[in-house]
This record gives sequence, structure tokens and C-alpha cells, in this order.
Amino acid sequence: MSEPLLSIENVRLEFNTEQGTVHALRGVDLSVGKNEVVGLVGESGCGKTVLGLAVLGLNPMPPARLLDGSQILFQGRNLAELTPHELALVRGTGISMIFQEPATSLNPVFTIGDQISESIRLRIQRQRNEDKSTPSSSEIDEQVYEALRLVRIADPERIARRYPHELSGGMKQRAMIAMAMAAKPSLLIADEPTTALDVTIQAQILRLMRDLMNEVKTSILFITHDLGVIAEIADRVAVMYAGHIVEEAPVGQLFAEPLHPYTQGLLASLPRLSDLDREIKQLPGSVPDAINPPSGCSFHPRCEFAREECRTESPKLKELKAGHKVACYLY
Amino acid sequence: MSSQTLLSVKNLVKHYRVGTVSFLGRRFGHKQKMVHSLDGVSFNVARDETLGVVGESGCGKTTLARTMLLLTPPTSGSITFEDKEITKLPKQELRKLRSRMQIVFQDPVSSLDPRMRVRDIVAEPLVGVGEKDRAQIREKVRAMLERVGLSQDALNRFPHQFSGGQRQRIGIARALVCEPQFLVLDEPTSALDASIQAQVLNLLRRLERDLRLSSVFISHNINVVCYMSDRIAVMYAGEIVEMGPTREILGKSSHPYTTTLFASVPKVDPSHRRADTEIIGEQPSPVNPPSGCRFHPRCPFVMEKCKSVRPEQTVVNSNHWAACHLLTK
Amino acid sequence: MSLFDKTELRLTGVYLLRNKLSLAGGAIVAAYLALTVVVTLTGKFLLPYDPYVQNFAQTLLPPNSAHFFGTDDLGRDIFSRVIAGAPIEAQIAFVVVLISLAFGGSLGAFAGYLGGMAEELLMRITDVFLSFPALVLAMAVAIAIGPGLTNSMMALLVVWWPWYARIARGEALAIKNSQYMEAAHAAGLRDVQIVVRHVLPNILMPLLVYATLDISNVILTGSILSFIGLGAQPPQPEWGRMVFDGQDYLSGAWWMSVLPALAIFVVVLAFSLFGDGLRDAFDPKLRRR
Amino acid sequence: MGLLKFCLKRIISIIPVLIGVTLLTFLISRVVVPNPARAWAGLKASQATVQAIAIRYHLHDPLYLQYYYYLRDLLSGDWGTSPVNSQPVLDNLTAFFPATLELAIVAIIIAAALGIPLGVYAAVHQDKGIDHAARLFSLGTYCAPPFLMALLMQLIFSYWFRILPSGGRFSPLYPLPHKITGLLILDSILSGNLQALGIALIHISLPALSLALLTFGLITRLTRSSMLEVLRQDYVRTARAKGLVERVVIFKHALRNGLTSIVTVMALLFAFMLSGAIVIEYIFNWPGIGRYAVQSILSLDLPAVMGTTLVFTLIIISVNLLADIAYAVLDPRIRLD
Repeated sequence: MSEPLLSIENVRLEFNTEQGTVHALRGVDLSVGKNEVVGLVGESGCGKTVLGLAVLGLNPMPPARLLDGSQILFQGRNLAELTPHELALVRGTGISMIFQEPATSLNPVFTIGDQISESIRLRIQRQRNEDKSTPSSSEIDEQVYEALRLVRIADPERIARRYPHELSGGMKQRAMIAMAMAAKPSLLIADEPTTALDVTIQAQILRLMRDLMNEVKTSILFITHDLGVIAEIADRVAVMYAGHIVEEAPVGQLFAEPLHPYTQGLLASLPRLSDLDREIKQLPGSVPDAINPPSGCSFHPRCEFAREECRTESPKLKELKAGHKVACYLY
Repeated sequence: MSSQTLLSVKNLVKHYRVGTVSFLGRRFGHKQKMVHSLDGVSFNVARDETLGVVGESGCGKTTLARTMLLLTPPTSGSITFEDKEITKLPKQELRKLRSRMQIVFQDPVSSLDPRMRVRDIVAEPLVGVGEKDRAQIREKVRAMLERVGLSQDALNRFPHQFSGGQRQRIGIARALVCEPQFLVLDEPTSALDASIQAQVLNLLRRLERDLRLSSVFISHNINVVCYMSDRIAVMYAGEIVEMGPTREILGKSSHPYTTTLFASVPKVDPSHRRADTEIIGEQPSPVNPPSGCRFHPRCPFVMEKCKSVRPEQTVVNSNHWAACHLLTK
Repeated sequence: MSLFDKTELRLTGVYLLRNKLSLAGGAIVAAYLALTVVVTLTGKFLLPYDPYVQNFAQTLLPPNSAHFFGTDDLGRDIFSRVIAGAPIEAQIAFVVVLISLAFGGSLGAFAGYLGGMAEELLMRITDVFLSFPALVLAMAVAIAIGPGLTNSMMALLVVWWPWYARIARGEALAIKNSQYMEAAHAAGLRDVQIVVRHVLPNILMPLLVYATLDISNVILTGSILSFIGLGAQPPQPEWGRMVFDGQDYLSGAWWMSVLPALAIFVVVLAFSLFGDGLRDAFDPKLRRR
Repeated sequence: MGLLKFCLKRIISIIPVLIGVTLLTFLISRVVVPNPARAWAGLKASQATVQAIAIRYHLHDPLYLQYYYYLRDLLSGDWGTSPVNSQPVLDNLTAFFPATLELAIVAIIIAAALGIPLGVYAAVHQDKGIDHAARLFSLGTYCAPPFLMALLMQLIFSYWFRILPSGGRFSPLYPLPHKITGLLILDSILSGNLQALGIALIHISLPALSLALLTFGLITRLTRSSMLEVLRQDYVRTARAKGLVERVVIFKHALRNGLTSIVTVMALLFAFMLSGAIVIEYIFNWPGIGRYAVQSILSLDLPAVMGTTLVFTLIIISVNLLADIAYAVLDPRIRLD
């Protein structure tokens, strides 16, 4: 991986709330290469969704704010420093995003075709420097159908005229993907895109996303809480805990040889069909409070290997083997 | 029915009305739309056994949980608990029975009254059976909280002061406080994170063993159901399509839907990415279920017969049956 | 089991304190209620002038140091009349809101909880009442039973209870469909126990918040009723009526009508601000932000 | 379900409401009133007239028959005769209706033109200074009793600055524009009578402004809260995520949804406005139904009051109907069920 497409460096983000300041991201480093699916996995409240939204500047600010020194480098620019309007011009055509709830993420009062055509018009508008001609509405319609066909919708003419509430959950998520892909982004951020779906539909969508990767060469940052889904789709995985990346590795290596005690605990806590006799292990305690995070390594209160230094000093992410990084004093 | 059987459900049907058809509308021949949530579900639960129920959303599993405990009256069918038919019991007698069959709900937020303290929430079933002795109640609640791993200072706090996992423990304590024989677990860990889910699953396994509980464990998460259950029932569109011992179904599923469902579950292992079995379509609307076998529009092996004839339960192995025409071909 | 959870109450208090506008509203409300109590207890004893005594030597005086609000066409001190009239508005507001709350609220709660025909019937009846503009229906009822303070309160009650029935029914329905109700059934509680332990406490809070906000509406509508002559009759110092009596003198003696109208405005605004803050404070969704 | 079917169904559904409404007005005017015959004949009427009225309105029949006659009279246009001016109530109402309509239309246009943008602006800039100012101002106008608004307007513009007339709809010194619709502004424009247009505008400005200010507060509050709700929705985030600029996000994706929820409370808005109009028309001597209502109340004219009650309620029911249909047009989800 010569030069990453997206490079997130030392991103720190806080929310001000009634109860206090929520330290959502506490210095995150992560990169996504060209043609790569990076899985970002963690439990609820670890900051994975906030990170996805932060890349596009979609966290409501205020109350959220990026701290100084946060860098989100994309196509040679630091997105953290752009004005809201400049950022809007990066969204869609540069980086697009799909969300967990297809039912609420599509605008209920516009047809699917309308919403997809917006993305197409946007792309054409931004490319117009080279090409002066404006496409006719029938050309745009054709591109809408093309986008729907891309997500394996068999009768795009009919679906384009439908309103979101007339489609099933799986179809809605396909339409969301079609909408995001219609702008031909270089990076797609997918925030739990299959979590709200049934397992057979999830399988369909995951397969679709894999195929799309190969067909249109888009990179994906895939955010999920489900290690099974990660194993299914990611090339590289980053594990997040309490606003930090605690481990990062190629997918095979992470599952075969997890290094961080949290990753190990998480993997051991899952019941597996292939091994039902094994008693699942449980991590003690619960996810730390983001307002008063523990000192030192955030995981130390739940860690069986915790030592004195873990309580005072936060470990840095360091590369142990090629591509395998971990933030833990054990190594 | 053997004496080993604790609960037996026969031909349970539950249809809901959707929308209202006015008096005038009925005059003009508008038909009342019905949701076929359960259509003829039968099974037994033996003593000390955990029966798992899997299926996708809308297949009727939650309706099954509620109907089985008569929290909502079934449209037809019978439920026998300890050799006693309970669907026709008068309200008073049914209330007395409630302490012996309990339920843990999916949502740890909305299943606890936000304005009640934990000690009152957990004590609720004891109040239900008419326990008056306050010291007795306090002692039982205290013991049960300890058993589910909550400290004593939880007693005077309110639900929103707890995390999801702790709230689910409160729900479990409430279900177990009056020592039921039978427990329905309706997606008890679906709202929880992986590391917390493991804590709750292990707790439930321990409690089931220690208290000699029989239970029905309902979830959409196939890994979890298989981990928790001795036997499994697979539901699709309001019907059980296959039922049998967990290991046997895992090794040798006989219904195409079961095969599809299990193949869809992502393996937690990147070296075994899913074989490219194409799974088509989505679950049918419960208002207008397909004729014949309800899976036929999605089935890769569909035959002419499947479109019109509802398949019978066919025994595959002593304890294992499936409802599919392929088996009787 | 309690209506108020301490932490919840503390958060609510913190929010209210931080919301300066509703704090100001609350202060005025408190002052107004205190005034009402004092005036009711002492009568005209503490007032600078007798609100009923006419003085034809001092008619239509503009506001001055002796008469803060000036005098009216009959030479009565307007300030004393405004103060003396304070309890009338409060009486209207509390009688109408509390009776509507008790009657409409319990009707709605039972209908929502029972469902079926009872609910359907109540909904259709409230539909009819809510089709009327509130003021207009109150006018019709008041003219039919005749003008007067008590009658105008009766008229307002006829109009007001359906709102409470609607809200209570909505809350009851939400509670009925909640999982903790299901859990209570599963626990084997009797219906009475369920209503006492779960339904009432959970319905009462939103209704009380709504009622606080609603007081300002009642005062406003009540003052319009008395403005058009359906409320308290002269010489009672009712604010709306004073505005009406003064409007003929607007060009020469604006204080006669404008100052009592301002009194109504201030009280209505204060209740609104306070109620708004209270509602936001009790709605965790709005508070979290 | 098609839009047409939805409309039909909705129209049919108001029949029971209309029956309920007339039943209630019937009960008020025949049962709640201590002596209906006397009330309908007028307080000064002779015993013979009272008897005649009792017979004319079948007041000695059982109630259900009385209701039948009541309905029949209503449908055939006999809404009773005012004992005060001895004219049929319905004639009075139709004569006064255009003035109220004109006032309401002008007021709502002003109020919406100011209130909706301000509400959107306040929601987008939630908790900034402008939002607080807008909230306080709109709450202030919402809480102001209508007579305060009207009296202040009159005092300031008519008596202190003497720039606008203190009442009336038109100047008696000039000829009225040719009657086409009964709405003076529209009629003057249609007949090209600029002088009449000017006079009409001068006269309507104060009452319309008072009414608009009153309504403005409510519209701003409703717009703000529904926009706040909409701006929290996932689809607004989606619209941003796909690269739309903020202007399009707010005015296309958010406002379209925000307006649908405003439409649903249209009836509330109108009820609020009509209540204000009653007082404002009276103070500005505006010859509409509101002034008629107050004058009838002051003279204890029951048939006239019941007539205005029915008209106002019919207006609200129609607005509600139109709002529901508009809602179905704006939001495709409604047509589903």
C-alpha cells in the first residue's frame, strides 16, 4: 500500500453534554488504501460511528468539536480544516456514506429515482469543467436505472418510481447503496449497513458489496459491531475500544492470532456453530464511561494482565509484525 | 404425552387484525385484513430442557412467546402445562399459574417501569402471587439480585441508572424471583454488546442448571440459540418448518430454508468465507402468506406440488422432523 | 414506587435553573400566585384605594404617583382594580384546568387502557368537541346559560376537557403497549394493581406538565370571554372586562384598557415560559441535546 | 390506495362529525338554554311571538323530532331569525362573510411569509442568539391577548401618529369598487380601480397586521419545532452525506417534510386565528362575522350566536379536510392505509 486514499491521524473529538464532556475519539490513527475494505469493529459507544461521521464532518457541531491537531487527509487535503461548504463538495463524489437504518435514512417524500438522480446530477455538475453539455432528463433516468441495476435490482424502471415505504428493508438498503454509488465516490463509508437486516438479507447485501468492490473499484470503510461480518468482508481490521484503536491487522492474522487482550476476549465471547461444546468466555465489567474514561489504558479495569504501567500510561499503537499493530504493554 | 413433558403446545394459531374496517366498509364487502402471525405451531418442552426457536424478523417468534404464556389469547389451539390445559382457564386461576411460568423480555429499557425502584420491580411477581410478608419479599429479592450478580446497593436505584447488561440481569431476577419451572427468553441478549452478551448467556446457563429450569430460548441470532439449546425449532412465516436436536439440525438440516438460514450466518473465520450460495428474495408478508409451502417462492428446489399443497411434518430421525415435500418424494 | 425519581428531579431542576427565561416566568408566576393568596385573604384591606368606590372628581386621570395606573371613567383607581382582579383569573385557570384534568384525564386514561368500544366512543365524542374553535364553542355555551363568572367557567370546561381526554388516552395507549406492562401481566398482577402501580404514575406526569402549560391558554380564552361580556359582570374588577370598558376611551385615556390588557399579557406569558421550560425539562429527549 | 380514494374516504368520514357538531349546537340551543322559545324569540318579544316561535320550531315535540326539524331547517337555509334586527341569520352571515375571508387571507399571507422563514432560520441556528430572540418574540405575540394587539395598533397608528384609520373597511366618502367577489382588494384589482385599492389597503392594514402578528407567533413556533424534529432525522444526514449543499438539504429535504407536519395543524392555526379575528374585527369595526358575533353576544341574540358558531366550525372542518388532503399529496405514506 503505497499511498493511502484516506489517512486519519490523531483525530480527537469531544461532545459537550449536560452531564459533562464526552471524549468520543481520543487520538485515532487509521488509513484506508485504494481498493481496500477496512473493517472497523467495536462495541456500542466505542466511537466507531462517530469516527465515520467525523470523516465527512457529519457530527453535529456543536456540540461535537474536533480538537486541534486532528488530521483527516483525503486527496491531499485535510478535511478537518475545510469550511462546511468545501466539505459538502467532498461528500458524495469523494466520500459517500450509507447507514444502519435504511428505513429512516431515505427521505420518505421523494421517490427512489428522485433521490438517486440527485447523486447523479451532483456528479455531473462537479465534472462539468471538462464537459459542457448538460444531460437530458431521459439520460439521467437511464443512469438511475443503471445505478439500480448495479445493485442487482431486476426491474429498475418500476423501483425508481416507488417511495421508500413501498420497499422492503433489503430493497431499501440496496437503493441506499445505489444512491451512494451513483456519485462514483472513491471511498464508501458503510456504518453497520446490515445490522438492521435479517441474516439471509444480510448475506445478500454483503455479497453485493463484495461484488461492487471488484466491479467499480471503490474502497470501503466498513463499520460494524459484528466480528462475523468483518470476517466475511474486510481485508484489514481495526479494533476500537473507548475512543482508541487498540489493534489493527490483516483480517486473517487478526482472527488467527489476536494480540490485544480485548480482541482476544471479544473473540472468545462469541458462541460459534463450529464449536458448540466450548464454554464461551466472558469479559468482566462493562464498557467504560466516555465522560470519565479510566486512566492509562482504557481497557485495564477489565484486563486480566493489567500491570502498574497500564493504570497510569496510555499505550501507543506499535507495529509488531508487518501490518499488525497493537496498543498494549504486553508487547 | 410423557410425564417428562412440562409444556405442550398444540396447533397454536394467532391471527391479528390490521386496520379497521368500518361498518359501512363491511357493507361494501371490504374484508378485514389479518396478519397470520402463528399458523398451527406445535411442540413440547420437556423438563430440564431448553428449546431454541430461531427465525427472521416477522416470522412469529415474539408472538409465539407472548401467546405461549397467554399474555395474548391465541386464536385457536391448546397449551398444556403440567398436564393441565390452560388456554381456557379463568382469569383468576391463570394469574396464580403465572408465578410458575415467567418471561425475560428483549428490550432491557422498556421492560422495566422507569418510575419504579429495582426492589419494587423485582418484587412484582411476588406481589402477584399475593405475598404479603414484607421481610420475606425483601429477603427473596436480595437473594435473587445476588444470584444474578448485582450488588445490594442496586435495590434502591432506578432502571436508567444501570447499563444494558445490568438491566437485563434485573429482568432475569424479576422472572426468577418466585422460582418458576418454566421460562421464556425472548431475545434476551439481542440488545447487548458481544462481551456483555457472553456474561448474560453464561449466567442464564448457570441458572438453568442450578434451578432445574425448562425454557424456550427465542432469538434471531443462530449462534446464540444453538449455543443455548438442546433442541431447535426453525420458524418461517408463522410456521415451524423443522425441529430436532441442535447438533443434528446443524449437521444435517432437512428443510431448504434451514439450510439457507444456517448458510447465511457469517462464520467468525475469514478463511471460511461463505460459499457462494445465492439466496434470493425476502420473507413474505404475513398478511398474504403464499399458498402451499410458504417457502416455495424462495426455494431453489421448488416443485409444482409445493405451490399448492401445504407439506406435512415428516420424520427424518426419531426426534427430528421437517415439513418439506422433498422428504416424501 | 414514586412519581419523582430523585436524580430525574435534580436534572430537571438543574435544567430549569439554567433556563433563565422560564426561571423568570416561574418567578412572575410565583409572585402572581402569592398576590392572589394575599388579596383573597385580606380583601381590599391592603389596596391603595377601594376598587369599587367611584370618585367623579378624579375621572380619567393618567398614571401618576397617586394612581400608578391612572383612574377610569368613574374615577376608580385602576391599579387597585387590577390587583383586586388578580384572583379572578387565577380562579378561572385553576378551576378549569383541574376539573378538566380530573374528568377528561381519567376518562381518557380508562378509555385508552380498556380500548375497544369505550375508546372508540370517547374518541368520536372528542372529535366533535375538537371540531369547534375553543373560543367559539365556549361563547355559544356561555350565551346559552347566560353571562357570569361561574357560567363562563362552565363554558370553558365544556370546551377544555376533551383535550385532556385525548392526551391521557394517548399516554395510556403508549403505556399499555409497553413491555413493562406486559411484564406486570406476566407477573400475575391484578388489573387494579397494574393501574395503581404502573398506569397512573406514568400518565400523571405528562398530564401535569401539559396542565401547567395550559393555564396560560385558559387565562387567555377566559379573558376574551369576559372582554366580550360573557365573564364576570361589572362592577367586579375582571381584567378582560376592564379592557372592554376602557376601549371606548382609547384615544383619550389609553391606560384604562391597555394596562389591564398588559396585566393579562404578563401573566399569560409568565405561565407559558414556565410551562415551556417545565416541558423541556421533563422531556429527556429535548434535554439531552 | 389512490389519492382520489383517499379524498373520498376522508370526505365521507366528516359526515359523522357534522352530525355530532349539529347535535351539539342543537343541544346548546334547545336543551342547555333554560327557555328556548323565549331565547329564540328575543327577550322583549311578546307572549304571542314566543308561542309562535315554539310552534314554528316544534319546541313541544320530543327531542329527536326537534333535532330532525333542526337539521331540516339548517339544510334548507333557515338558520333562524335574529330577534334583534329581525333579519334571517343566514343572510347576515353571508353578507359579513367576505370581509372576514379577506381579513383572514391577508393576515395569514403576512404571517406565513414572515413566520415560516423565521421558524426555519431559528431551527437551523438552534440555541444561537437569533433563535432565542425569535422564540421570545413569537412566544410574546402568541401570548398577547388579541385585544392588546389591536388596541396598541389603534393607539399608535391611528391616535398618536394618525396615519391609518382606526376602523371600518372602506371610506364612506368614496364609491365601492364594482362587486365581483366581495373581497374589496381583489375587486378593485379586477376592475382596475386603483383609488379603491388604496383605500381598501389602508383600511385593512391595521386589523390584518394585528391578526397577522397574533398568528405569526404560532406559525413560527410550529415551523421551528417541526423543523427541529426533521433536522434530527436520518434522511437529513443522508442528504448531507451524499454531498448536497446545506441550502438544498434545508430547503428541499428538510422543509418539505417540515411543512407536512405544519399542514397537519392547519386547523389548529385557523381556529386560533378565527378566535383572534372575533376580537380584532370588533375593535376595528370590521364588518365581518367576528364583529357580528360580538354584537350578537352583547345583545344576547342566541340565533345569531349559534349561526356564527356553526359557520366558524364549518370553516374549521373544511380547513381540516383540505389540510388532510394536502398532507396526503405531500406525504406519500399517508395514502397507504
